[in-house]
Amino acid sequence: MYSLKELTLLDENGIRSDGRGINDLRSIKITVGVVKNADGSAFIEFGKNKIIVAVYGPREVHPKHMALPDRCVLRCRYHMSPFSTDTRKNPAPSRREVEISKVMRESLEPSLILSDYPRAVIDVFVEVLQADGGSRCAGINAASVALADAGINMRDLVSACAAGRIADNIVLDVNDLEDKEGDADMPVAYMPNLEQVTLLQLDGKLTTTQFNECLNKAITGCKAVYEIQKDALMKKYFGNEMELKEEA
Amino acid sequence: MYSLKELTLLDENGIRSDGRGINDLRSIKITVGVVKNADGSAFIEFGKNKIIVAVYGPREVHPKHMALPDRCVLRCRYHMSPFSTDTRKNPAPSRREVEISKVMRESLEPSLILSDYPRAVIDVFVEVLQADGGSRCAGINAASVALADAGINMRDLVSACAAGRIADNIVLDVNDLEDKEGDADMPVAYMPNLEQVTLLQLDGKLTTTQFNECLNKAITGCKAVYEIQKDALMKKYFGNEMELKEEA
Amino acid sequence: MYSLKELTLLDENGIRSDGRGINDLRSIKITVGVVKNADGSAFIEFGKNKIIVAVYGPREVHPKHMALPDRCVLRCRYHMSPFSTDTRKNPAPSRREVEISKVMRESLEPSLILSDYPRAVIDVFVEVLQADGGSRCAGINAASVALADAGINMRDLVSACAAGRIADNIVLDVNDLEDKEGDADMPVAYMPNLEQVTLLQLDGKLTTTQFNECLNKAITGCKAVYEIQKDALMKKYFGNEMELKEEA
Amino acid sequence: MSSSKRSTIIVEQLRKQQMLEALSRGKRLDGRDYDLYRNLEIEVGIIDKASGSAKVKLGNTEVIAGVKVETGEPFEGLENKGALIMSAEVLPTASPHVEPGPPDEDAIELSRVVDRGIRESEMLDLDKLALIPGKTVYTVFVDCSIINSDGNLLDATSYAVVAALLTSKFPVYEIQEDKVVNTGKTMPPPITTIPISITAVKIGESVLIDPTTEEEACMDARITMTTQSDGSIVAVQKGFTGPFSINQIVEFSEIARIKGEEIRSKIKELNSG
Amino acid sequence: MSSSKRSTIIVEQLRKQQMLEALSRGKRLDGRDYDLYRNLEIEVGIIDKASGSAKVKLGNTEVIAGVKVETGEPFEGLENKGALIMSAEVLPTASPHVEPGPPDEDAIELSRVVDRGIRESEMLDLDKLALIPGKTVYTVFVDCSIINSDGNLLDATSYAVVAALLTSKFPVYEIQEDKVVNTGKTMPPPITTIPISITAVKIGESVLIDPTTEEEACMDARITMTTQSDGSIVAVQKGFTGPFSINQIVEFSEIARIKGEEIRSKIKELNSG
Amino acid sequence: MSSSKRSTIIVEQLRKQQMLEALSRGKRLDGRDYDLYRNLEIEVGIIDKASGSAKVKLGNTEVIAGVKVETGEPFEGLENKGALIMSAEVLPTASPHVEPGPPDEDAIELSRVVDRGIRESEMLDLDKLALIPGKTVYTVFVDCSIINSDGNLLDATSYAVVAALLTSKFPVYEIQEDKVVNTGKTMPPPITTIPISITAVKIGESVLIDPTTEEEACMDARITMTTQSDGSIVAVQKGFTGPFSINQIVEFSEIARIKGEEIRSKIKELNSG
Repeated sequence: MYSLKELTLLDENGIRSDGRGINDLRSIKITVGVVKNADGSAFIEFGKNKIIVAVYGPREVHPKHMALPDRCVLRCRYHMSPFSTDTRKNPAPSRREVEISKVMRESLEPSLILSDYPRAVIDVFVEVLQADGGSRCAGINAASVALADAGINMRDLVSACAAGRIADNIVLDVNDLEDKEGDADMPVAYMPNLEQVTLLQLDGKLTTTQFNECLNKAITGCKAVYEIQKDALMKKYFGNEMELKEEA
Repeated sequence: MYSLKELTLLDENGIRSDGRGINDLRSIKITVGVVKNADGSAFIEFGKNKIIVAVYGPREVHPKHMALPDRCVLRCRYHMSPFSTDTRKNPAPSRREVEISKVMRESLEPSLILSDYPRAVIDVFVEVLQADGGSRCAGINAASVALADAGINMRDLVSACAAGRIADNIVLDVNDLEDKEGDADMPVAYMPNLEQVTLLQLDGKLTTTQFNECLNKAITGCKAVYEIQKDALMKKYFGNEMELKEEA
Repeated sequence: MYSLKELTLLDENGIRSDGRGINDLRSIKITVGVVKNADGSAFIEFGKNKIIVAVYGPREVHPKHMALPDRCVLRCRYHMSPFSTDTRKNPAPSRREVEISKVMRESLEPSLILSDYPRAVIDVFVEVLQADGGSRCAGINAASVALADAGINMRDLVSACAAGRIADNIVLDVNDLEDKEGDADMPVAYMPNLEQVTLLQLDGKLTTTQFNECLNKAITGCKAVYEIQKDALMKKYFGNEMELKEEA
Repeated sequence: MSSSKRSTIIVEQLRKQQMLEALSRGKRLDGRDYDLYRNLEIEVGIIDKASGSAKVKLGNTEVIAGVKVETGEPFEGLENKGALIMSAEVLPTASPHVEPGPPDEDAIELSRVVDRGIRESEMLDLDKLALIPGKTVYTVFVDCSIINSDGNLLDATSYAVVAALLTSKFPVYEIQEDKVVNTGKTMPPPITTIPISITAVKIGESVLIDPTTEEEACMDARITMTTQSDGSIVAVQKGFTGPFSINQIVEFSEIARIKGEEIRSKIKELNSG
Repeated sequence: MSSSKRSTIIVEQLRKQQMLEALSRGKRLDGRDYDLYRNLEIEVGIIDKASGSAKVKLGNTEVIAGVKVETGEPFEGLENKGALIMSAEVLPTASPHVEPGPPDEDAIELSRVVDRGIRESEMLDLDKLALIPGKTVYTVFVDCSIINSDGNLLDATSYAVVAALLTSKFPVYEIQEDKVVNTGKTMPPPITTIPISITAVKIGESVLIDPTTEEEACMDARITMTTQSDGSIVAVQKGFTGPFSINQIVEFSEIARIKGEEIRSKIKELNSG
Repeated sequence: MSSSKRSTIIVEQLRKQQMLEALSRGKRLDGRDYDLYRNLEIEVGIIDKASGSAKVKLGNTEVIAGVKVETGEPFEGLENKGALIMSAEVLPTASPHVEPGPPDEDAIELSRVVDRGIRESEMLDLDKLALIPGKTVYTVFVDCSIINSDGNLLDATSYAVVAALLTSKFPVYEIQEDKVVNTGKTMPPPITTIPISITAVKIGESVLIDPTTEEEACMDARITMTTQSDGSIVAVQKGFTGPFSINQIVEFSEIARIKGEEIRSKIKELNSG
């Protein structure tokens, strides 16, 4: 079985099941400002992940006793549409969704200057329309862009990417099949300018050496994602200027 | 199968499965003031439907933030007792009961002068003890009488009755079997003096011509029900006088 | 089957399935002050029952509108750990747990001087780690001690014990097997100094004579439990003095 | 979580004063003797779609019980017995204080105590309601709806359940080739005894049976005792926050037996009637 | 329990005044004629993991529908028919006023009315979706997510469902030795007709089709009528608290037929395109 | 929906000031070194009715874990493996701040992270716990009750689970004529390794292992790392709202390995003892 697994997930030429090399990201596309009613929003296609994020706020907290006198409350909901997965997902929130909502919120919070909005709340709604491996990373990437689109004061963007292990190889950006059949999956979120890790999880076995390699590879991925996030924001806010430059 | 259905639901003499002709209502009996603690109440037997309605209010709203400064809030609960149906009904409210509660409330609201009771609430509790076809119409009829019994200021009574289609025939007051096996069911609620439709739903196919016929037949039914509603109220409030007149 | 039952539950020498005579209590051990964060607490081993009780309060009520101007609110939760029963118990509260929480609260309330703490609440949390027959009585015994440990003003302790019937015999302190296979089970709680019954339930058949015998036997049991409760409190609060006395 | 109740203290105190003052003269506010039940009306067979049904009026308290008989799996550990499942809902019609929603602790206690009386008396011989041992048995649902509430819901509900069961007609199922088939015939249920609950409240030192809402609002404690046809006691429940002395309990057990027999006679007439 | 809604009365009154003033001049606030739909864009096949999917933009209202086909037990009483199960969630992304949580009465009505149009038209021939009669049938889930809300969710959702079903590819199951096996092949779903819902609101005495959020905030009543390909009416739902006259209903039934045919033509192109 | 927490800001600031001041002198408020665990007591076999059980005291934090072994259906996609199901409840006994009710996001994270350590290390060889492939497998419930809470619930719960599993006795089931039968015998569970979690918090730039409630109240971020017997890392969870630098993570991974081995030795003694 082991050889079969190696064969399927990574061939002798270092080519993965979806044709990528071990250091390749899947294709990523981010569109800013896709939800008309929201204060900020983004749509990300990350491999086969399709995720929409809408941000509402800063706005008044309900119920009021939840407000904080010295800073803004951040709330986050990660939710999967019933049609987003291979077999239909029950629409009620699962324990997995509750945990991901929490780590996602905690990965975004360090990037926000919440003290600028005392007594208010910011809501981040992450809807997974189609799920592939790495939906929490993809969701964080879109959410950070959507928060920027909403004009929230930020210290940095948050960029997220997983790395993992297939047999003895550390690979970048684990897809669905690799997540299920591979040997380890480590989602990481990172603030590239502040050089700080805001999300770190691991499922699966890694030696100490592999752990370090995996962490560094994930961060390389985060940095690559960061460029795409910036481009998406530039395109919305300075789209015309960019085109002019390109023409020039 | 089609001929069998016709045979069962409507025979060659135009007689329906329960012995009625196509323009006949089932037997209807309304008793006013049956729930001692309620501000208004009514019990209706409509065919095999047995429905009790209690009205509480106008009264204070809890929680207070639900109160409206310029008018009264109307709330309505349509609920089926576990023993009301052929197979036992789970007592938790179904999606069907939620929808019927909503359309029932919306069908009653136009008849009430809610601006007379700002910051208050009126609760209408509709309990189906036994369900036959047309329980929502029967419930509306009892509810309107119960609201009158509670002394709420009203523009008109609301009278409800369904019409439907069996093969090529438009029939009045669809029963349980006809609802399930027939070709269309259209419940209608109507304010007879204001000549306004306050409930209109349709399940099943009707040509435009049949639609008009069905609507008109249902309204004829509503008008007949209206007389029974008035009688029931007269009997409670002027019972003695009526008997005197009859004797005279 | 009847003879088999008699044989199992009570042999010809009056010896019960667990080796006790008909008037014997199971072994009982109470430890006071076992939960560090609580205002009062106790751990009881009563036969195979292992129950921990923590008391928090008197403290502020949330939500505030639940506060009473003239006395303290008493709340009680009886809950079984999933591993406490023979087959795993679903952690969601069952209807049985809701009823026991209620009768337990009502059995403790007469012993407390709740008017001494207006606008406050006292919470009694009863966690059954292992359940044997008689867990509600065991829980009451621990709860009353925990309330004393919390320094709540009390009129008396509440002591609880069941009695029951096996064939023609009234037996003290029904265990799990006897509860399931025996003919009657009567849990009783009693304030020994005030001579008042605060819990009385019965499942199973008793003639009037048996009923009186059963009630009296249960109360004898309560009185015996009372001594153990007192000792446990003495040991915590006057432990050194007691040891000194013993040495002396 | 169980929690003690609130109410307006001034009104509560005034009401209680008035009540105690009347009781000190040996009178209940509605003029009844301490051991007198209110007017009891029982109507059966009111729900055609149910296998059995009853409407009970006890004073102004009004309860409907409906029996539905289906087939289902037996309970664990009771593989060769029919399953009896009881529920009670205090409808929001019943009083201005009822909120619609899942049953609260009072409604849960109510249905569990009523259930206990039926179950412990073995009124329904569940051994006769197995079909394929360990796999399929009769499932008997008894659901109660409290329409109007004026005290002593427990006894009114209990009588409704007993009357509905007693007068119900169970479908006859047959086993044909390992499958359970409804024959379309009906049979009387296997009844062995008639359990009757009697409830009293203690106000001060007075013990009053069949309390009204007004009396329950002033009660210190409540007690319910259910006897079966041979006079033995099958279920007891002390309720509310006050205590009873042993004497009060023993005396009440005698009242419960005598009053139980009175009401049992009345209910027995339903079947002969 | 169903309850009528609140809003700030001053703002509500001002908005309605402005709206009525415009309508008195025969104009809607966005300049449309009374019987004109907003721009309708439909994109299909957007969710690879679904058997069918569609995104509908109706003005600024945006809805995604996904079709999942699995096997399961038939519904009781419908043993030889496939099972169709529909749900709709108004996502909290859709507007500042949506709270995450289980569907409220509006969302339940929405999905039930959309469901009714599909079901009563027999768009999907469920008789062709049985596998082992009485035991295993096709279970067709159609789930809708409202992404952005700007009025007339009902029609937008309905069109998304119709487009997703119409363009979906169902897995082909086979029965091998009493077991249901997914062959890995796909087939077009058994479509018989195309139901189209048309919704209008009444403000004062004006009847406007395809209302925006702004118009819905001022509406007195709402009506939805669904017609199928042959022009017959298969589902109607009057909504909100105001009434309609008989005339208004009859006139609207004509509009629903004509407008329905327009939109049906547009949706038919999806399959040929 | 996940939401950030509140607390009284003045108290919070003062507490944090005091904490930082102590840490600036290299001291924790309870006098411990940064990498020192509190006193750890483990008692096993405390619940006779469970297949395995353990009580862990870590300082004043106290947790009980119970193992129940039953048979059931396998999980989808894992047809030939036993099923492991873990839950944790922070009992309302544990602190004045716990409300009874369904688990909140903290309790869900807690049980999921503990679960992940056990599952990813493959401590329990689930391949050996199938019975009838695809139909019946061992179902192993591990339920945890947090009795008293004084910080680092995650490690305390994790140790309780490991100790309870390690010392449990599983029933031996046999397949007799296609049916699963409990033989009444027991066997040791199929254990392959011992996963140990180590948790630290970051306050300012100090990283402290085994935090107390007081320290958690001041933390900027939390990290948990689980190693198995061969020293490899099997699960990581960064928690709370602050970040870590890469260096801090790498340094902590070394601490987690060393401290993990210390605690593993302690837990191994349970089985030989």
